[in-house]
Amino acid sequence: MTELWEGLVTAVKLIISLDPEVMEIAGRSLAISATSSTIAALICLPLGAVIHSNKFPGKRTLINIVQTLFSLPTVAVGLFVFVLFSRAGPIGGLDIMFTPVAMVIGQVILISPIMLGLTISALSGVDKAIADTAISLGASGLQTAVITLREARFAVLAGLIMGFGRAISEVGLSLMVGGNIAGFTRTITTAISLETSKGDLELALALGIILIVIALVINLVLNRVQQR
Amino acid sequence: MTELWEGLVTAVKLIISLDPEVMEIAGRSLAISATSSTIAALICLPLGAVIHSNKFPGKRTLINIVQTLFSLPTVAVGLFVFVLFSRAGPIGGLDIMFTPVAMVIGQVILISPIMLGLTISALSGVDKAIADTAISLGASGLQTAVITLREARFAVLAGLIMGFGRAISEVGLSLMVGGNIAGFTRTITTAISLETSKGDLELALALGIILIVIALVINLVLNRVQQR
Amino acid sequence: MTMALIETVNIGQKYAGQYILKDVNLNINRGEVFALIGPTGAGKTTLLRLLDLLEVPASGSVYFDGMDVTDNKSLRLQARRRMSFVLQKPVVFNMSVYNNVACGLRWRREKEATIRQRVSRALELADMAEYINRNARTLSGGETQRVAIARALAVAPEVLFLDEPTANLDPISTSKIEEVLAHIIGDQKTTVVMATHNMSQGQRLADRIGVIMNGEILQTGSPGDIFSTPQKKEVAEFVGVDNILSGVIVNRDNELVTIDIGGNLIQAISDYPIGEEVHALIRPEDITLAPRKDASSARNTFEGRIARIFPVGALVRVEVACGFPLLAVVTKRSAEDLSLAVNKRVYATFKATAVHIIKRWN
Amino acid sequence: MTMALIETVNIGQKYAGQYILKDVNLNINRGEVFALIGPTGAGKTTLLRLLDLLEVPASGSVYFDGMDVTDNKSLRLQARRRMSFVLQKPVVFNMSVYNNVACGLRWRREKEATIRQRVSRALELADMAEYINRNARTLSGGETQRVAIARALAVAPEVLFLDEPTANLDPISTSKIEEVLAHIIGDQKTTVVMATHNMSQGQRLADRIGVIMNGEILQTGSPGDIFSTPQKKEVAEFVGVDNILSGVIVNRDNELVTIDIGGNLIQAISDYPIGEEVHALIRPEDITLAPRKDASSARNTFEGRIARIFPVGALVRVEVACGFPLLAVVTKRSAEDLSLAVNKRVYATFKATAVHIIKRWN
Amino acid sequence: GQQRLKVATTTSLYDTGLWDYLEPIFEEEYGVELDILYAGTGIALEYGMRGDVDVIAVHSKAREEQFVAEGYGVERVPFAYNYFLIVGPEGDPAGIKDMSPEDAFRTLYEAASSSFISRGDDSGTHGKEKAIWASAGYDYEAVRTAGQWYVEAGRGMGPTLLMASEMQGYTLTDIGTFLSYKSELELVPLVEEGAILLNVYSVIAISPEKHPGTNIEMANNLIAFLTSPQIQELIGNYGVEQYGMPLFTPCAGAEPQS
Ligand SMILES: Nc1ncnc2c1ncn2[C@@H]1O[C@H](COP(=O)(O)OP(=O)(O)OP(=O)(O)O)[C@@H](O)[C@H]1O
Ligand SMILES: Nc1ncnc2c1ncn2[C@@H]1O[C@H](COP(=O)(O)OP(=O)(O)OP(=O)(O)O)[C@@H](O)[C@H]1O
Ligand SMILES: [Mg+2]
Ligand SMILES: [Mg+2]
Repeated sequence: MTELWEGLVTAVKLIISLDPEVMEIAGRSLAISATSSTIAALICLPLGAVIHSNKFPGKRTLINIVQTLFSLPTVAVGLFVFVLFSRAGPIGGLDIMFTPVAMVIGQVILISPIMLGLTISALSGVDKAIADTAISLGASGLQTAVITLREARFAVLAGLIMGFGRAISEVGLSLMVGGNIAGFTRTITTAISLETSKGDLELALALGIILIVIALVINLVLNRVQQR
Repeated sequence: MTELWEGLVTAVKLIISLDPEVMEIAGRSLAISATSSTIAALICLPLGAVIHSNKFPGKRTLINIVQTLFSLPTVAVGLFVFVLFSRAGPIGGLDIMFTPVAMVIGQVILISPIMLGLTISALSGVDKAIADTAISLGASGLQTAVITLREARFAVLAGLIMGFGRAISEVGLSLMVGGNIAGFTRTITTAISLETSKGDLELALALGIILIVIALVINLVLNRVQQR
Repeated sequence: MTMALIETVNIGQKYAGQYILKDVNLNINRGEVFALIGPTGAGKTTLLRLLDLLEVPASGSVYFDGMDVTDNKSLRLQARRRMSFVLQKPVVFNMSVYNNVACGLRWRREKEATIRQRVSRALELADMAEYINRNARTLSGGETQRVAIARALAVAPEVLFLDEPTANLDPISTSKIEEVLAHIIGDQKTTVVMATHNMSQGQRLADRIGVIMNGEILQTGSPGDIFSTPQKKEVAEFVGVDNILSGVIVNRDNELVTIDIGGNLIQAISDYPIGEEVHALIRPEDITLAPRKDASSARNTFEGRIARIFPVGALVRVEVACGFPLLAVVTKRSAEDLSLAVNKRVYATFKATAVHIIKRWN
Repeated sequence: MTMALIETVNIGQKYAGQYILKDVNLNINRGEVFALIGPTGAGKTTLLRLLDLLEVPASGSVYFDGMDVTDNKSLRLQARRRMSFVLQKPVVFNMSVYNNVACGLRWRREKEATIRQRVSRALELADMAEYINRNARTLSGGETQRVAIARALAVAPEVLFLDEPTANLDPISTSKIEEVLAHIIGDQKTTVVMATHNMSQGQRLADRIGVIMNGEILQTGSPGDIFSTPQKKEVAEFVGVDNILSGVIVNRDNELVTIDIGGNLIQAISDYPIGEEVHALIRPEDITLAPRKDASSARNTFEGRIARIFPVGALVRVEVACGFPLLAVVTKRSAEDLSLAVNKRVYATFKATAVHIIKRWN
Repeated sequence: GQQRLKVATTTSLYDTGLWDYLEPIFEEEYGVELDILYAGTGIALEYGMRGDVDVIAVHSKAREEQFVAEGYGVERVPFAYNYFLIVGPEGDPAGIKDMSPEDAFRTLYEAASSSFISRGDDSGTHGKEKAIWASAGYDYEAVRTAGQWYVEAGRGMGPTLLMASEMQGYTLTDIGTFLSYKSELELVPLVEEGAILLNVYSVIAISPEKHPGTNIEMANNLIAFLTSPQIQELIGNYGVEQYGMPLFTPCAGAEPQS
């Protein structure tokens, strides 16, 4: 229990002192997961709207598959990306292994099913009359999608936050394809994992708390934006 | 790339041969995450309905906090549970460290915010007139909650699947409080992490594929139930 | 003390800091049919939601069957189980028509057999029996409204609230539903509170009517009272008294008064003294048009020219300019018989008793 | 070839494998006001959705302004940008009233200044200007309907579709909206297609009416035609011809025929030959009641007793039993003058020209 | 951009902090960005075989030799060593204190009452454990399935130590990790002597013949750096400040014999 308390104290100290190393990895964590979340959102919001608003054979199956991928283990995604981009792999020439780029690619693969699935389920709650009304007022397919997403904005945002949360909190993937290189690919979660294996549980807990603080800030910002 | 193919072949072989060791850890993975998902669902569905249908000061903040916890890193939850239940911890006497019980507790903590947050956002999509109609026809608070959840069943189910997916795919927590003990607390994900650290990528990938197959089956079953 | 089934004491409701319903005191008696009429945005729905205990008033108290149910949760549920409500924009649950109608009964823990029987009966009453197995979401507007009515009837409420119950129905379905309502009102002594903008519906079904405008109840009374003796100009306008003339009482002889309407003198029956500023209200259907001045007992006859003619269903509305504008309604047949046409000279006649006098600025 | 603005060729729609609209061939001409009337579930909404290109027909083709828009996505969008639709159950977007009304214009990429001006104008027309900054979700039923109408008007459509546009409105708002519609119809030559169960609304506004029942258009024609010469019994019933008598033509003298209605003889004008089985349709407002048989020119006079009397607005419906049941409508005033009462003996009179004859089983 | 050199290292070596200590010195000297990858022995070797890194630094002699023999590595260069320890609860219920490693294992096996926590992850440490069982005359498969007392953790060194402390069991550990974890643990060293406990760390450059893309030049620089006298001295003193004793004995390219 003392560890919890000390963890909290350490976290506060690190935050207040703006510890440069902590700030650096926190910034990197945020940058990487914000990038992957943005890319995934740009793919999934329109795709989700298209899937939602069209009837086609196999739609139900597609949604099932997407939802199944909610269970993608990070390390499996890490393996997949590794096997793909490693020097010996099919697209190894790009030389992006153990760089933030590989981490972003992995995170996009990891969270896209989440954002896509939750976007579709958020849209499923919108009265069909909303889309009808938009169409009847001359909205194009895209415009209809935008207004429908807007009506479901609370649930859509929850889906985006979930995707971001999954990205910033994952570790298996980052370790596997990022390698936890100090000053280059080390993020808060890989640092937590390092500190844990080094036995510095307080510092690990403190980093966990800092991660949650970052998530909270992002959350508040997104909510502010949504409410406008 | 060959690893991917070999991983697939290995997965199929392991599944077809009903490899006893694989079956055992798969069964354990499923049992643990199904238990924690059920517990979390029993907590979060009613709680979500209560939060959704009541107005109270700080509601928005509460939801923000819940959504922030979407970013809980598994290893941080693991540390938290570890510190709580370890011999030196405040409730160390229970002697549940490195048992499936500790893993279930940790997973419930990890996925409850997810199920709660997504339940609330699923309900946010339901026309307010649904609850009004139910109340005006004499539904009690609980009955109103049930019918409202039922109207949002697609999105509610997506939330439950997300929670389950998070539970069955997480690894940091299971390693930390379960300990990856062969024959006792080893699950598919901890086995994947072990095989990866051993460098047996094919087997790790094969286990990943098996995990996804399990998730798919669960998914189809839940969808079948929902459609009834 | 005779007890009203529902009684409100000074209830009000506000949204966004603004009172949209103010100090409503209303008694609904057991077994009566009470209709709320009023224009769009008057507060009808808001008031029904308070009476049905869907919302808690911002101020004041609601009594049901003698109990204060303003904010006691369990009392409110108990009371609500004795009522049901057909919302203005009826929604159905995403399930079969049968299950929709069965919901209220299930929530009251009725036996399956009872439920089956009552659901069938309610669907028959609403003429929706053949739709029993359809998913309710696929119904048309009018069908949805009828399912909502069946659903409310199925629980055999003591009080039935209806918010524009026939807004989406054609005349034939409307009269069917009105028959059903008349039937349950007569047979089961159900108390009915309805909001309607269809005044003739109010007239046909209601024992008492309340006219609500801008969040205030301006007048309550029997349909006859409301329609023939509105107490305020706004009410008069709303219930279709198209002739509202402002004048001053200039003479009186017992009850018979003479009113000066911008130079034209009208005779009417009233208690108001000489000098009182009043409105003279005349329903257009109380005005007779004739080509010649005839020697009838009617006190008021004015000569004028027809300014406009427009048909409304089986009737024709005729605007006569006779120093002041007068609107008369005659049947199509009479219009043809009299060969009424714009600019034609006619005599408009009405009895002194057909003029209803109210004070101005009240 | 004069081209209809919208033309449908054999369009049909099916849900769950069942045709609920069959082989509809309809031309909507530029600038006309076309009203679809029909009972609940007839298929009015379904047909409007097909015409507005919200749905693709299961069979047949839709032409807009000469182009086949049955299933070409981009042509459909182009065509739809020239239309707008007020849905039967209007929904508003969860944003301010202003933004709701501005949506259609934004989607057409109009300039902000134009948008501001057109939104204000549309809200004024719908009498909703004071609500401009309110969140549209907080509006009452009638207010919501008016916003939906403003939203549809704001885009200045060539074709305006209205599905029960005044279902939730009180009489005063209804006439305001009808005035607005009359105005845009007259001023802007907008083509209007509306579904309504309010027949007098159809009569007031429409150039042409189509009667739809069970997914089929039974008759189209001018309001006068539909109301006075319905061609099928179902249409007659629906448009309020309450007297539908079955009989056989037993005699004819030029155009004047005699019909035997179960022993009672009625005279009417018709081309049908002797022996033809027909329905005789008589509108209740074409029947005069009198205490004495008078020497009018009317061919048909029947003696009977009053079976029932019930008031409807300014009118009274009187059921007379004179060998067969006859329903007459008189004004309240005449009812009083004649002191009509149940069981009283009266003479019911109607002209031969007031009887409309249609063949049975067609 | 800047030249980078990627080194995959085992967690037990990284966790001591030695790499963090040496990295800036090397970067300064050679003007290169040194990327230290944090990985288990198995995956570190895998990275090497696939050419995703330029150098590996591990401690599993047999596998390293195989790695070089298969042509993935240029040469195995030992640069430091220390000893493994058998640690256990202070009370030492099995009574193995100061026994030889083999005898200690035999005692634990016979008693079958106190837990023994094995890494069970094919790491260097796990390899060493297997070697001790073999030397004590047991078939490892038989040990694995001998009973509840033998716990396969399947985890890194630190967590395995935590687990041993929680369960009040015994385990084999490298000294570096043990020292850095000491404050979290209720465990003490019980067996510290025995030739078999020797733990040698070596570096291997990835063969440019297998993977032409690797940075062999800089890899050789790193190896030269690690075996240079000054750095050997730094390694020999590393840990004195923090733990009061050195963690490593430098051995400059030669396999230690004792
Ligand atoms: N998805 C569906 N499955 C089965 N039947 C349907 C479906 N959608 C509509 N219908 C049926 O088609 C018929 C026509 O519906 P429509 O909404 O066009 O009627 P309407 O004339 O507009 O009626 P109302 O006046 O009640 O609005 C109705 O009987 C309706 O139940
Ligand atoms: N949340 C809100 N915020 C502000 N004003 C509101 C809110 N809810 C309702 N109102 C206003 O209160 C007034 C009364 O609404 P109510 O729904 O009771 O009207 P109504 O008489 O039922 O009208 P209608 O005949 O159009 O259904 C309306 O003017 C409406 O705009
Ligand atoms: Mg209302
Ligand atoms: Mg309709």
